[in-house]
Amino acid sequence: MNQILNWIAAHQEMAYIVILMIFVGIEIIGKVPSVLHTPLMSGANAIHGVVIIGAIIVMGQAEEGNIVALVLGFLAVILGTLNVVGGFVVTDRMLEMFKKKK
Amino acid sequence: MNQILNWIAAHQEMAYIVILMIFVGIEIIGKVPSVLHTPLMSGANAIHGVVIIGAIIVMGQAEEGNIVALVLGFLAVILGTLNVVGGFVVTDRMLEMFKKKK
Amino acid sequence: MELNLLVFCYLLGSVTFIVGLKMLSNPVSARNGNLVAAAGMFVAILGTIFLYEDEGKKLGNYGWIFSALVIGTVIGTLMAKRVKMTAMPEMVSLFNGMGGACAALISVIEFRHLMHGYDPATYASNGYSFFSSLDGTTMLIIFLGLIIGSVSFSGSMIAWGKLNGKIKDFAFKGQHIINLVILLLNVAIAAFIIIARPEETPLFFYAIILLSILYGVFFVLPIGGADMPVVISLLNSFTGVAAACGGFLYDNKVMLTGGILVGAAGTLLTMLMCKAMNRSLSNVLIGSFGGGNAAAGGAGPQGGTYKEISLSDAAVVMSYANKVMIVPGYGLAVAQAQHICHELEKTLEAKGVEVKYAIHPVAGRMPGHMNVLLAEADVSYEKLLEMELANEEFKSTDVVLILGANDVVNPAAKSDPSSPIYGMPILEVEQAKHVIVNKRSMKPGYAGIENQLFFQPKTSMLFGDAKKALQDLLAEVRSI
Amino acid sequence: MELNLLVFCYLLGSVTFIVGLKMLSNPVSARNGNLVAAAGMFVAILGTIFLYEDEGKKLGNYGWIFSALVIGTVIGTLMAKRVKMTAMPEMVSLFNGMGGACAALISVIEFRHLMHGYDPATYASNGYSFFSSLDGTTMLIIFLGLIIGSVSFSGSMIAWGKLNGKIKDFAFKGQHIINLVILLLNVAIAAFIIIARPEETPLFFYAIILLSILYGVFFVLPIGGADMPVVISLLNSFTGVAAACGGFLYDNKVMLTGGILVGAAGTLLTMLMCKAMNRSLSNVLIGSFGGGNAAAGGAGPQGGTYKEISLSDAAVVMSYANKVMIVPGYGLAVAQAQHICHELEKTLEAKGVEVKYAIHPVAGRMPGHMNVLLAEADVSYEKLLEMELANEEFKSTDVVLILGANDVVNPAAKSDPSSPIYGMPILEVEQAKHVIVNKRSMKPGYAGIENQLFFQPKTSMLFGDAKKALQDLLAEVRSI
Ligand SMILES: NC(=O)c1ccc[n+]([C@@H]2O[C@H](COP(=O)([O-])OP(=O)(O)OC[C@H]3O[C@@H](n4cnc5c(N)ncnc54)[C@H](OP(=O)(O)O)[C@@H]3O)[C@@H](O)[C@H]2O)c1
Ligand SMILES: NC(=O)c1ccc[n+]([C@@H]2O[C@H](COP(=O)([O-])OP(=O)(O)OC[C@H]3O[C@@H](n4cnc5c(N)ncnc54)[C@H](OP(=O)(O)O)[C@@H]3O)[C@@H](O)[C@H]2O)c1
Repeated sequence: MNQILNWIAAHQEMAYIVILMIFVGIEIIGKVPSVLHTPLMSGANAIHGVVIIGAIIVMGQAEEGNIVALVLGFLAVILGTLNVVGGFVVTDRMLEMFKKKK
Repeated sequence: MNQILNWIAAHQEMAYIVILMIFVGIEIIGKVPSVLHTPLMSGANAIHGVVIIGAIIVMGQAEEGNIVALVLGFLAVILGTLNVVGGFVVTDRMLEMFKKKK
Repeated sequence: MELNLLVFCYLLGSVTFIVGLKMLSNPVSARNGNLVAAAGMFVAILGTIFLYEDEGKKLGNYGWIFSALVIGTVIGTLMAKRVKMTAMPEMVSLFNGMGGACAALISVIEFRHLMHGYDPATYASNGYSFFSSLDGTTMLIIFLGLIIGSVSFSGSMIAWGKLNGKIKDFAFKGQHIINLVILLLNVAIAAFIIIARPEETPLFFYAIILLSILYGVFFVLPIGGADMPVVISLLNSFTGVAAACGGFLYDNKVMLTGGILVGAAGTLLTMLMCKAMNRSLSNVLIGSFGGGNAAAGGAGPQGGTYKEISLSDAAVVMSYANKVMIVPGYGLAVAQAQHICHELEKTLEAKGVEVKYAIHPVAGRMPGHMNVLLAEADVSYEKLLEMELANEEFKSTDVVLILGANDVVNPAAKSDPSSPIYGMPILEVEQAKHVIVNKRSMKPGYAGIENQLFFQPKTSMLFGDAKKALQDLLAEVRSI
Repeated sequence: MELNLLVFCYLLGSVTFIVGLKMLSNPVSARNGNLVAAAGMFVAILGTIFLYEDEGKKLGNYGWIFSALVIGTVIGTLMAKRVKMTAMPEMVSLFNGMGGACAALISVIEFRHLMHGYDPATYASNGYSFFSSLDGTTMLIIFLGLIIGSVSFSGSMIAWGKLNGKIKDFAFKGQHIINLVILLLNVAIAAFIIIARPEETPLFFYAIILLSILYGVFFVLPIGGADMPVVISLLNSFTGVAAACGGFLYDNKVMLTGGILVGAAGTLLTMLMCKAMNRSLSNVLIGSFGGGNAAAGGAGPQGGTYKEISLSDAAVVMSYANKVMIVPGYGLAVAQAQHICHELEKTLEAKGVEVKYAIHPVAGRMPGHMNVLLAEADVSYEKLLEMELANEEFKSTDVVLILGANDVVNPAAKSDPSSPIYGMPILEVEQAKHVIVNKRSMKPGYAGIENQLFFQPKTSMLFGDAKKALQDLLAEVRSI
């Protein structure tokens, strides 16, 4: 209990940011019409591709000789890019279908 | 420009908290029915009474001899309390009117 | 350890504010929402008093603090409990002003604190520089809190006076320019202090207070009294921002988040209020039709011919109707005729007539005005129909009795795109068989425009003050 | 300076994510919302590459980074562009798995980094303690990212395989218990490492990876293939949380906020999806009716007598109708009959029949399935009516042609409170004059329940695979 309080106090701002973000996340979805569920899921999928930034940092910090780190980092960046690029492109394609053709 | 960036970087977490809070504030109001506008305004009014916390801190830190600080702080705490207590009570009274008498 | 607990209290406070406000925006949960926020506030305040410490030092002066808290609580509760229902907005305005003043005072004390008890001699001996070590940001925030808090304070006081009827609308040509000049001057002085830090700093500082108060007064004075709810909501969000400044100053998260929350939500709410009246915020602030009631009044009786109805005829028509709908408006509120209206309703019901009320969301002068008014007179909640429901029931209604309402039943909102209220949803009373309108004259209402409804064959006018007319009508109904 | 700019880039990124997601939840702005979020991501990535520094050191290995980016971009774009419209959910699942794997890999690398290139000898010479200086929180976050990321990865792969048809539903008794055991074991090992820090840490660490992957597989395997969209949405929010763990690890705000945003929004979205199908999340995960399609199928033909219609009769009825409404469902999708359906529509229109489509929000197996399917076959958007609109038009419709839909036209949802789909809004096809139902048999659909509609006098059945039946029908219609 004490430790949890300690932790919250030490990461006060983080705690606020996380909690506020949860509120934002829940509120902005609100009443989305069900035809948009798939594109929304796909768009959110692309957004969590932001994890690629971690991969880039890891990759960029790997030492020259450390082959394992280099290879793993390389893989991580590729996977992250797939997530980001594929996610946004596929979402765009889906939404193209929904637009009114007039 | 440079200074602004500096400032944002130095107060990074604050900036996030403020921006996220603005989103939260805007989103949670959403589509409030107009009969609730007055109680909502009144409730929000009570919430910004949180400024009383500043007044309490100022008051509690004033040195014994510093009469001006003591008096101003005293006044600030009274005003803040009025805001908080009056605000919540008045809101409650208003909302009492709206409840369905069954 | 205790500080950690305080952080947690604050976090809890922030969350309850958000949850409370969220609940407040839904009719079902509103009342509990208010309580949730109040509980969070309580925790945050208690936490501050007992757990706060700065550089290892706890707060002192408990005697002062608690007496101030008690005084504030007693006065605040009494005021809030005693106020008449219809005077609620002015009460909110008053409390809002208190909050603004509190924020401004904090800035003053902090400034004085920075100046170590200003004394020209020590000041000079320090080489005029004893806040050279201070960073501009802190100063900026002190000034922001001061200016916004003061404007909110004086503006709220004026709004309060206006709703009280103690202060009259007052506008002169070029006022907006003067306002702008005051504001710019204020900003200029603040910037000057922050950048140049001249010898006369304290003087300039107090000049800012004065100018800010003045600005608040001039800002609100010209706005029509009926627009005060919108102005109060705006000032409310100002105070929120001022509170947030305090949060920055003390690096206090609950003040920061609470203040910003109110600042953001209040701004949106202000806009929503304007939208409900089919107006824009700038329109309200510049006062293009809010203040012009009296001036436009003369244009009234040009629309055609209208017919009057005698008290006894009105009583007969209503007594033999199957369903009567009452449309209350601002006139009912000023005449304080809600109790006699409830009497009439009961008398008619005793005669077997079904009586209901059609409530327009912006009838009266504050949102929810009619609900509050009729609740005060003990009208049961089920009899109050919201606009959509009422519009459906008008079709099966025999008599609509309009009591001091005007704009909210004006068909121009539907049919005349050039009308300033065009697009506002209205109560479609023309669908009923008969319409009886009670008001004192043919003068227009808040929006200052004519109402074609009064000239339609279905409509008959029953002139007179609402309270007086209802008393007479009630006597006639009873005598049938 | 550059770091400050990076902070700003990240702030911008976070804001665009919020705004983008907000825009995505509104049909009008959805497409731009996606672009807004993509732009923010671009800025954040570029910023990281060129501005990031840690203790004054910039990133290196640009060659590796850019080649990985290029490879990922090319493959990702190609895959996303080539995929068939109806295979979208499996594509999303695949990309989601990539994200999860990326998060897990980061944890692995960070762990290895903490272990300074694990080597038993150095480890022992360090007194088995070279992360004794490490605080538990960092370890905790590394494990969280690892576990959640791995589960998300393997779960998504299984979901992908299921939608592909490559992996079949697979459940055995007590599976939920085994899942629970795996999960608990995982948590226990992680806790053990954090608290006891034993010699064999790396071994245990890799055990966690394995167990997590296993858990993901077992978690998704038993869930009915048709429920995969819900599962993918859930795993999507998992990956969000895993990304947020990365944000904690590097104190990187854009990862943190982006991850949490998706975590929160994704969880809500998952619940909304379930609600649209009138089910609860736990119901989907435990698979109480999702997996039982085949089993419940036998219960079909007990409801009464139904009548069949011949191809030529159906063709005549439709050709001489004024208005025909087509209700597409899952059967149309599996039969890939959308193109031939569009043909039929054009042929009928050429004969002067008005043809429209009635689209139920959960028709098919993913939200928006029918819109996507028909858009692929170039059916014009104006012909697609949403449920509310369609329900109004049925009254004036002569013939409703149901193509492989079942649950979405089941009147039990309105009339039978004991039905598992009770309360779900449905397409009220009975209001039309005739109803022709095309499916292969009397077997039930997704919910595994019987449909009384098929036994009503108005309804006639046209058995056969949707594609085949439509081809034959088209030929008949043309020959009239
Ligand atoms: N609800 C809000 O939040 C809010 C806030 C600000 C503004 N507004 C605006 O206020 C208006 C409200 O519409 P409304 O129909 O309620 O009021 P209204 O349009 O202002 O009309 C009120 C009518 O009551 C009559 N009246 C005044 N005193 C009376 C008395 N003692 N006895 C009998 N009649 C009396 C007046 O006519 P005579 O002078 O001929 O008697 C006047 O025409 C809308 O335009 C709305 O936008 C509303
Ligand atoms: N949209 C979503 O997001 C989503 C996600 C998960 C679950 N769901 C659920 O899926 C259901 C959707 O309803 P629905 O009416 O579209 O589908 P359904 O109720 O699953 O019925 C589909 C019908 O199509 C027939 N069919 C199958 N293959 C066919 C073929 N080749 N040719 C002709 N007919 C064929 C089947 O009958 P035969 O076997 O007799 O041919 C079956 O009765 C709802 O219960 C919904 O809750 C939807």
